Amino acid sequence: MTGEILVAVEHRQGALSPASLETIAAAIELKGDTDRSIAVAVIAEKPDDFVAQVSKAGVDE
Amino acid sequence: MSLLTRALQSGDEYLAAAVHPAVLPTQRQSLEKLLFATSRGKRQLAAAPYAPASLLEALASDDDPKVRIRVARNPSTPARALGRLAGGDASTALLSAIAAHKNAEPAILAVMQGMESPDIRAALCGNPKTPLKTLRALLPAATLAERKILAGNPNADAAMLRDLWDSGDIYVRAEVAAHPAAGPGLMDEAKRSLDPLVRRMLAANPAVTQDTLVALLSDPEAAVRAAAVRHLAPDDHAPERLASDPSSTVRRAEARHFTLPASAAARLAGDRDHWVRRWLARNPGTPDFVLRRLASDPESEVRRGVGRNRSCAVDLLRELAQDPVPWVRAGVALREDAPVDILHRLGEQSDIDVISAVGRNARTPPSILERIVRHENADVRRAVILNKRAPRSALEAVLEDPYPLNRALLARHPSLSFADLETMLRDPEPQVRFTAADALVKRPRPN
Amino acid sequence: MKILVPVKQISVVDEDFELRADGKDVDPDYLDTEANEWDDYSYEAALEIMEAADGDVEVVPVTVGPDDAEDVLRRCLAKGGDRGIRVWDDDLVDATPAAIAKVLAKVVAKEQPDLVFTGTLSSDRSFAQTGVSLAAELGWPHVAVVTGIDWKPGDPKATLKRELEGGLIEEVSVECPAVLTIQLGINTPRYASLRGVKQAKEKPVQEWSLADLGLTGAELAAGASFRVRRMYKPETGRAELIEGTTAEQAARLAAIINELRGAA
Amino acid sequence: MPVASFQSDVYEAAVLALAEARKPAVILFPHSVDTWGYAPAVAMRGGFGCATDVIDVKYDGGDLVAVRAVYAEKLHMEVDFPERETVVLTVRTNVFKPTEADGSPAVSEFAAPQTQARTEHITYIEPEQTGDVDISQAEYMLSVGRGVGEEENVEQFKELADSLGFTLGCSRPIADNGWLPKSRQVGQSGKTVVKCKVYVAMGISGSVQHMAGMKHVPSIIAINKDAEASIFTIAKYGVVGDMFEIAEELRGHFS
Repeated sequence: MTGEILVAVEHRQGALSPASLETIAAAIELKGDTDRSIAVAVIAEKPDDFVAQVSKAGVDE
Repeated sequence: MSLLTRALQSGDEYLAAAVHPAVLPTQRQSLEKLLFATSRGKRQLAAAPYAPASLLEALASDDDPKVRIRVARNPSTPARALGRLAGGDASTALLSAIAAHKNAEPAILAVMQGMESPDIRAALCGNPKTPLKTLRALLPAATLAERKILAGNPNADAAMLRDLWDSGDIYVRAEVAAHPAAGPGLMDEAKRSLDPLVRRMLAANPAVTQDTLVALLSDPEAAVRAAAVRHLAPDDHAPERLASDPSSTVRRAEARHFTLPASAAARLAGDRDHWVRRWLARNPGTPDFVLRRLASDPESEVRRGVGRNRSCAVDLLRELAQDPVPWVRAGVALREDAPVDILHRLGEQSDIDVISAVGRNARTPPSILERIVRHENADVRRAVILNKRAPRSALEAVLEDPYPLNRALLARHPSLSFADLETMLRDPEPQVRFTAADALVKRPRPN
Repeated sequence: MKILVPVKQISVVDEDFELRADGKDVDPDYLDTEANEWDDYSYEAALEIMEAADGDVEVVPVTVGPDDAEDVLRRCLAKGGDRGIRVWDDDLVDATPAAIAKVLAKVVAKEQPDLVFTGTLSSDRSFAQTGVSLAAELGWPHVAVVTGIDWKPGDPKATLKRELEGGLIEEVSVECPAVLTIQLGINTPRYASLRGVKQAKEKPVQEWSLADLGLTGAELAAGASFRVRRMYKPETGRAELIEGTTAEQAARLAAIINELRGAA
Repeated sequence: MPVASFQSDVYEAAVLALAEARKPAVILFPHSVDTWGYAPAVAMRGGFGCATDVIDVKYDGGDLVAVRAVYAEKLHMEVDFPERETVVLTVRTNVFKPTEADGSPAVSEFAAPQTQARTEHITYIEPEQTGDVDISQAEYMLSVGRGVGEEENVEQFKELADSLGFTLGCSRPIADNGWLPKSRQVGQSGKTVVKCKVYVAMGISGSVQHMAGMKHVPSIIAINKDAEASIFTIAKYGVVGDMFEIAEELRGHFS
C-alpha cells in the first residue's frame, strides 16, 4: 500500500479550529495497522504558531 | 354534481378520502378502488392523521401487513377496527401496537395478558384501558422496567401498589407515592421516606391528606415544600410564612395559590424574583389593589400577566392598552371583555401581535377585520381566518391566500358559502381540497 | 443579465421502509418526493435581485431529474421566472454530485448566466458538494454558505456575507460570474399565489438529454466521485427512547441536556 | 501572498499543489463551513474521489471505505472509490475524539503556488447580542406546542426554559392563540432556527409546517404523550410521557 494520509487543517483569526484535531484523530484511526504515514498541512502565511498545535502523537510530518 | 361523483370523476384521492365516511357502503367500494389502487397509497392513508375512521376500518382488513400495522398505530383508529386487527394472524408487532392503543377495548387487552413478548407486556402495563385483573396477572413476572410502568397505571389498586413499593427501586416508590390509590399506609411510609423525590411525589398525589401536606410544608427540601403548597387547601395554608420562604421556588408556588390572602399577596408583589410577581399577576385570586400595583411593574411580562388576569378591572385594562410594550397591549387586545373602543384603537397599530389579537377577537367589528385580513403577514391574516365570528365579507380577501395552510384553515370557517367551498375543491394544495370536501360533507345541504 | 438557479427534487424515506434489491438505496416505493428546502431560499434570493433590477435580470430554474421532477420547476415558476430547464437521462439515476456538476456546467455553458445560486445542500443526501463542484468544473470563483448578497446587474463583484461556525459572519467579495451556495435563513421565501400556480402550468420547460449537452453516460460514470457499496439502517439511527418513570426520564434528560450543552 | 483568512482559490491551489507533489492516498478535511467552500472543488479539479460529512472511514482489504449518513440520518451509506489514486474526505465534527497526546513530527515548508484570489475578505462581524429574542439565532431552544393546553400553562414552560438557559419557542397554534409572540413561532411562516444545536420539543406533534423550521437541528429531544407523533421520527432522544410531569421533574434538575 502506498500513499500517505494528508490532513488539511483549518484556522481562523489566528486560532486552529477544534475540528482540526478531530480530523487528525480520524487520520490516526485510519492509519491503524497500515504502513501509511500521516502528514498535516497548515495553509497559512505564518504557519509556525499552528505547527506546535498540530504536532500530535502519531503524526509523521 | 355530488361530491361522490366529483371525487370519482376527478380521481382526486383527497376528495375521495373526505367523502368516504359520508356515503353508502356500496358507494364506498368505488371510492376504495381509487384510494387503495397502490400499496404505497394504502400505507400513506393508513398512517395519515386525517384518515377518517371509516377508511381505517376498511384498511384494517387489508392483506398487506405493513398497512395493517400502520392502522394499528394510527391514534384515530376506532375500537372496532382494532378488534378486527387483533383477530386474524396478528404479528407480535401488530399486537403490541394494539396493546398500546388508547382506543383498544379492555376485553381485547385482557386476551393478551398471557403473551410473553416484552413489547406487548410493556404496552399492556402502560395502557390506561388495561383492566385491573390483567394488570394483576402481569405483576408476578414483571421486570423492574415493567414495574415502573405498572406503578403509573391509573387502574392499579392498593394491593398491587404495596407489592410494587416493596419490590421496587426509588423510582418505583416515587411513582407509587404519587398514585391516588396508594392508600393511607403507603402514603404514611412515603411521608417518612428519606428520599426527597418520594416525599415530593407524595405531595403531588391528588389523594394525599391535608395533614400530610401541612407536615410537608416544613420539609427541609424546598421542592417538597413547593409541591405541598400547590395542593394545600385554603384552611391549612400558612401564607405569611410561605410568602417569606427563603426559596424562590416555594414563593413562586405560593404566588400561584388560589386563595392567597391580601397581606401575603401584597408582600409577594414586592418580591425580588420576577417569576414570583409574574405568577401573582396571573393569579385570579390576587386582590385588585395588588393587581394595580403590578400593572406598573418594571417587568413587562408581569404587566402582561395582569392584562391576562380574568380578575383585571376594565379601567386597568384601559391603562394597560396604553402600555409601551406591544406584548402587553396584545394581551389586552386578546380579551373577550375588551371594550370595543379599545379594539378600534389597537386595531390601528402596527405591531403584528397586537393586530393579530384584535383580528382574533370575537368582538372586533367587521370593518376592522376587513382591514386586518389584508395584512402582508400571513400570520396576521390567519388571525382573522381563525376568528369564528368573522363575517364572509372579511374573508373574501383570503379566499386565494398565497399561504396554503391559511386556505386549509379557512375551509373550516363557518361563514364560507357553499360556492366558496366548491371552488376550494380545485385548489392546488391537497390539504385544502381535503378540508373543503370534509367541510362540505359535514355541512347540512341548504334548501 | 441572468441568474441560473439549480433546484432539486429530494427524496424522503417513509417509515419502515425497505431497501432496493441491490441494497444500495431505499426501494423507491418507500420514497416520497418534495422540493429541497434550501432551494426555496436560493430561488427567493434570485427573485429578489430580479425584482429590484426592474426587468434587467432573468431568473431561470434548472433541475436534473426525471419527469416528475418537473414539479419543482413549476413550483419555482409559480413564484416568478418565465421558463425552466430540466435535464434527464436514465444514466443519471444514482449520479454523484460530481456528475451532476458536470451536467450543470454544460447548462451554464449554454445559458451564460452572470450568477449561479444553488442551495448549500440538499437534505436527502446532504453532500453539500454540487454548487462548489460546479464552480470548479467551470473554473469560476465561488462562495459557500452565503447568508447575504449585495449585487446589482452590471456589478463586477458581489459583496456577500458567509455564516461561519459560532455565529461569526464574514463579509467577502467575489468576482462575477460566480457560483454561490445559499444558506437557510438568508431571506423569507414567498408562497406562490394561486394565480401564479395556474400561470406556471403554461410556462415553457426545456427538456435536455445528455446528448443535447454533448455528454455521455459512460463519461459521467467514469467521473463518479464515489461508488455506493451499500446502505443500511444504523443502530444509532433511530431515536433513543428514554424509558423509566417520569422522574427517571427527567433525570436522564437533564443529563443529556447538560452533556449536549457541554459538548457544544 | 496574504492568506490570513480563508480564500477558496488560494486554499484549493495550495492543496492541489501538495497533492501533486506528494500523491497522498487520502486528504482529510474537517467538515466545516470553510471546507464546504473548497474541498469539493479540490476533488473536482484534481479528479479525486470525494465523500463529504464522513462519520467513519477505514480500509477494507485494500479499499478505502467511508460511511456517511443519508435521508435525515435514517440510513447510512457506505461508499468506496474504485480506481482513484487520491480521495478527498471531509470528516464530520464531534465524531472523532480530538487527539491530545503531543508528538514531534518532522516539519517542512511547502511554498504555496502563486494564485490570484478572486474572492476578497472584507471583515468579520461578531454575532449581535441583542436583548430582543431572535429565535433564528438561538443555539438552545425549548419549544411548546398544542399539548400545553391553555395560556396559563405556557408560563411554566417559560419558567423552565429560563432555568435551563434555553430560548422559548412554540409551534403555530400557540402563536395563533396569542399565547406567545409571533417572533417565537418556529416553522413555515415563522422562523427557521438556523443556529439551533439542541431543540427540546414539548407537546409538539410535528406538523410538516413546524418540522420545516427545525428538522435540521442536530439534537432534537421530543417529549410527547403520543408515541406515534411525527416529531419522534426526527428526534435524537424521545420521551413518551406527560409534558407537564416531565417539566415539573426537569425543573428540579435546573433550579
